[in-house]
Amino acid sequence: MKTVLQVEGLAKHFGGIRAVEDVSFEVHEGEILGIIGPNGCGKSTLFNCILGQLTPTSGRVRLDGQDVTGLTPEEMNKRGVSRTFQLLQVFPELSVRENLILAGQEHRGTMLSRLFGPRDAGLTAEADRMIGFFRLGHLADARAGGLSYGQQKLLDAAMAFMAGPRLVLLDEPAGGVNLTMLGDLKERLKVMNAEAGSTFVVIEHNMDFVMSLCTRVVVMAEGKVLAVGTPDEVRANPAVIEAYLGH
Amino acid sequence: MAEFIAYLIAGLATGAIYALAAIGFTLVWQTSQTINFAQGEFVMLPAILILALVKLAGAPFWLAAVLGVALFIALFGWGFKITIVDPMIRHGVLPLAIATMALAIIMKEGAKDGFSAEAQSFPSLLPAQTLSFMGISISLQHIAIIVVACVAIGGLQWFVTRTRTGRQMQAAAQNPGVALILGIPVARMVMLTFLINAGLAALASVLISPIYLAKFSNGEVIGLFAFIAAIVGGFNQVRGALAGGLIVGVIDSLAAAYVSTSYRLAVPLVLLVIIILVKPEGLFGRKEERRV
Amino acid sequence: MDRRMFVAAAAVLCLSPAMAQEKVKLVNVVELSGAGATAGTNWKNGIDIAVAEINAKGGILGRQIEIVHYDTQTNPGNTRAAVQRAIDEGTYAVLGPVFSGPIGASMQISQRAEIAQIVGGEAAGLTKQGNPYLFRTSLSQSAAMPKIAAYLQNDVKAKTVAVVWVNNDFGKGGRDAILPELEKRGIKVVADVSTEQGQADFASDAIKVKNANADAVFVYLNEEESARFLRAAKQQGVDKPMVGETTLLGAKVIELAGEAANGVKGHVGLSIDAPVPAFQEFGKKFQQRFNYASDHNGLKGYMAVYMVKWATEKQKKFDKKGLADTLRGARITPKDEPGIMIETKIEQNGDLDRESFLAEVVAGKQVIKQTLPMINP
Amino acid sequence: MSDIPSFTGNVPSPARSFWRRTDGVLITLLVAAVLLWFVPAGMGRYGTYVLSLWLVTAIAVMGLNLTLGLAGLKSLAQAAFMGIGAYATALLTTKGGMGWLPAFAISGLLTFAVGLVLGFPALRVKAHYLAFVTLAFSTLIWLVLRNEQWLTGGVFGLSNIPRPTLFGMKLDGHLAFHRFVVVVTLILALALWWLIRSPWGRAFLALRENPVRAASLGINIRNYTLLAFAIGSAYAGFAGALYAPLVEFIDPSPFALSASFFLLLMVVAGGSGYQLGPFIGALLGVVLPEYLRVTGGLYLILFAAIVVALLIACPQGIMGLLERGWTAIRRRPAGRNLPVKESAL
Repeated sequence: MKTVLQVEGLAKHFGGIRAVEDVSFEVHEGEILGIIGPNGCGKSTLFNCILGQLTPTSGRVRLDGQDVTGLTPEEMNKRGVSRTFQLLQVFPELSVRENLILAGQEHRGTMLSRLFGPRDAGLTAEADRMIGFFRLGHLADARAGGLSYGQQKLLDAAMAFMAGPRLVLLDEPAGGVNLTMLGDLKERLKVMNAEAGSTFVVIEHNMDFVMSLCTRVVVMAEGKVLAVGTPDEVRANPAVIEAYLGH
Repeated sequence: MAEFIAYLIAGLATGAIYALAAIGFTLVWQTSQTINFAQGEFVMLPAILILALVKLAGAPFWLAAVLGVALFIALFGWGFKITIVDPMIRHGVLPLAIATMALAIIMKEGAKDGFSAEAQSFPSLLPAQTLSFMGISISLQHIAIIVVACVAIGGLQWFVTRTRTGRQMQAAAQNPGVALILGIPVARMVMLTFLINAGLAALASVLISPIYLAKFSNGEVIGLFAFIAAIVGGFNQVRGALAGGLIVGVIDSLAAAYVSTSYRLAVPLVLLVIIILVKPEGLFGRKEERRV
Repeated sequence: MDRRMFVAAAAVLCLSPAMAQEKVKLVNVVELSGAGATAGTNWKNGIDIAVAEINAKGGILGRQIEIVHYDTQTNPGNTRAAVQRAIDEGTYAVLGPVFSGPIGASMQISQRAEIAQIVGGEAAGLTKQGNPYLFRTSLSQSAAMPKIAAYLQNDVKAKTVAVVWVNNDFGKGGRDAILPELEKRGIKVVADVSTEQGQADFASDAIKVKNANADAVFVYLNEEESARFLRAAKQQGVDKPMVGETTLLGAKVIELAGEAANGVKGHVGLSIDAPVPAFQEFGKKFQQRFNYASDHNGLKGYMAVYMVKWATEKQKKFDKKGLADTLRGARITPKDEPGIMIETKIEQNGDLDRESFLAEVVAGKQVIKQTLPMINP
Repeated sequence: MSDIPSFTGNVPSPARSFWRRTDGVLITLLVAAVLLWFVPAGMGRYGTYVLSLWLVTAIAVMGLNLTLGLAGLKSLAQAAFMGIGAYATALLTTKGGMGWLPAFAISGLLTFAVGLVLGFPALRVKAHYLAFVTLAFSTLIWLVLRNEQWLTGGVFGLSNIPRPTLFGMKLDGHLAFHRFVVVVTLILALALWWLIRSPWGRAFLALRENPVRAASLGINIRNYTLLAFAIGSAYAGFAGALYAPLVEFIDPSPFALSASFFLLLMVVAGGSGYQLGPFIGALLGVVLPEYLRVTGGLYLILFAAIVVALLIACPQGIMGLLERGWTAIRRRPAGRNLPVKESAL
């Protein structure tokens, strides 16, 4: 199995606080990897270090074997890695379609063609396909800010897929989403995984969501990796039960 | 050497005034994210108010001084907070900053049209005497300004760090959310910083007007320098603003002496740009952790 | 749509001429805000006094004066707009502005319209551009500076001089005019100190002047800055003679600088303290009406109106072009027109020639020491 | 789960084309240009001059509206850039003997380049510090304009700046020059209109709304920040290149720091981020004072009070107010292409 992303001994310290300490794991092509752990265990910091929002204190990040440590978020994105954030990060004043076009436009053409070329950078069809896929069709021209929380969450996820990424990092996609919506989201992620062959890394609190979606799970606690394995293996791991599931 | 000391003392005296203005500036910035572009006008107006009370209402000077300062603190401490800052703060920092620019115009033009376009002499509590030793002439007024300003700032520092109310004020400035949970009356504390700001401005006004003369346009330069002082010293520290004020005052004085009088203003500005690029938290400021 | 309607409406309203049949319209375009506000306000107040007087005595050729003041914000673009507006509204003559920059920006417009523009500017360059419609109300700097240089040489007997000037068109113009005059007389400039308009803190400038150790200090600042400088100089123990122009010796400076003004000497053109009864009387009227002492700009504004009155009565009609023609090369005496206050000769290029005075401040009073004759009587 | 559509499969339903949508801004610009071409015919020199001054100011405000209103970069140097453009044009057309058109182009390029250089601090420092850097820059430029008399004429300024002659037409008269200003303004406004509706405009907006998210979508923060700043500055340069021949005289005073503040007030008063906002803002800042000139010095207080009241009542400025009214009438959702962010400096 091909390794897409490789994290080696990653650490991030804020002053005296060790948010992430010596974290290593691999992401294989085509899998859905879950990262779970209690609040404040350093999951989001880990994401931010991988994606260049933060510079890691030590350790390496490799993409397809290439060292990408310390690249900026936009460089990571250009290399086919996209993400969502824990909190909603859509552009509320743009319409749903414009949000999606924005998410894809920098992957098309050049700076000049983006100025003098068509306004939608040729992405309207692609955006509408995404809108249809996430069943936001009736809302295509609505302001993103006016959507319900769950709908915005869907849009947020859709934006991560606009550029046709090979690796998508989702930070708590299920947070605050109601059950119906959650089922929807899960099924769509599975379809994308199966049909487009995208690889996912998902940070989540919602155990059921992770266990039913992911093929492999990394368990973190206090900034360190506690266990790695399939959902069943992790569920059976005594250290995990002690640290996390036990609560 | 004697020459250098003379420049130094003159610079420290003006710097002390900039420090008074800069401290109020940083206080209101910390508690309510108000970038007050009218800060210079805040220093200009109290002296005008006092003179207006003397001339128009015929009050004796001491009474006018007390009333004028009280009136100023009421109008531009309390009034400024509730009529301009409170309704606008929810719209963000920029509209508020722009509103203070507009306020500066209103204060300046109001002082001119309502009182006088002319400079007015302002009585000094000290004689314009010169102390002379070792070939250095030192103005008594300059020394007085330095002493009074330093005492006032020291008192403020003591108040902020040593008293209960002061510490509550600091807490309210640093993390209003947590402060509120701890039962600190945040709104009252924020108001207190506005009152202190107005009080310091009034003090600066009374100190400097005997030398500068009271005039509607005096705020422009003081405002600009208070601004530079606050950034150079550090936006989030009282002692930073004090140091910033003194440094900027001295540098300005030395620039006039040793650089070029026509490019004098450029020196503090270049310093400002260098500080922003190299040490944006200011010489004495705390570094704020970058948030994602 | 709203926007265009508003513009159109605004434009129409602005342009509807004030068709007061009986009145003659005079527009004063002057610095009422911005850097020139103090000078401009004095100028405006002087005009108001003159207009009130003339109107009270039956106006010009029986017509009352309608005076309108437009603020320029000391901004050339706005000045130009205001002068254009004044002309479009049919002003009889343009009064003001006072600062040379705004004058430079607006003088072509009155020239194009062939309307006299009577200004308060003193910068030497203004009248060198061959504009026949521009008239001064005071001596130009190129006329005043030789007198001061001579005074420094003969009376003060200075070999070295420190020059302190304000870096605006007024101060820079004065400095540029006096430097060659000093050089011509063998006086060395040992310190050349530029200060800002509206500067409040003169301590370092005073220290600089003190350290230059010149025989005399030539101070060329506006009134308030002069007072601040004198105070700072006293604090720093500068004990050399201070020599200057009208803006150093005026009542305003004496009032603001207090004791520090004593001993200051120099050349005075227009001053409410000059030994001319009309000047002093104007000073009293001004004080009474506005509750503060006028500077030379108040006198200039006052005279500007009387220049219009004199020339109109001379040509016996309200002819705009004729007004300028009448003023050019004229000689106005207080006997013909008391409001002109002192005999004034208007040169072909719009410069003025008058008597002026050497004065000194003694015990808080300006004392005239000597009367200097006209340059080309 | 049969109702879940396939991801790779085709989903028909092509959306309405962007091009087909009627565009209120474009129509307003074109109609206004035609009106402004004819309106001054009976207005006399003064009215025409004020209209021209309004448009020239609006160009500078448009630029600031791009940097501030759209991209969210706080600049306090717009008047200084206008000064650079005005002096460049004045010097090139008088001492340099150059035609207006190349001087105009050079002014734009020069301010664009200076804007690029000055934009670099914007990348290094936190948002509001850019305002302080530009504040310092603005004052430094003013000092240079004032002190370097050999080049700029110093406090005495530069006079007798010629009005342009283009394609054999002398644009000397007030009406001819006004129409020329109308045409240039229209061209510049249309260029900006195009820019704002292009992917660049979307990227600028993303930059303002949420730079972190924008970066994670592959938007090159550095390039777009510098471009927003440089293009905004170039518009100030263009405005300056028109201002010099309009007034035929320049000195440093209209390009001082307070003038930059004033331009900022106009952006906000008109409606920060709205494409037509700059015209409204400049109307308030240029035409209203002319209208209130009779009030002596009081109109400045009036203007400032209006701005404060407006900011308290509706921080989106006049355009925001109009939009609110329009929404109330039409009862349809607001929020067009250029909305306002209510965020921190």
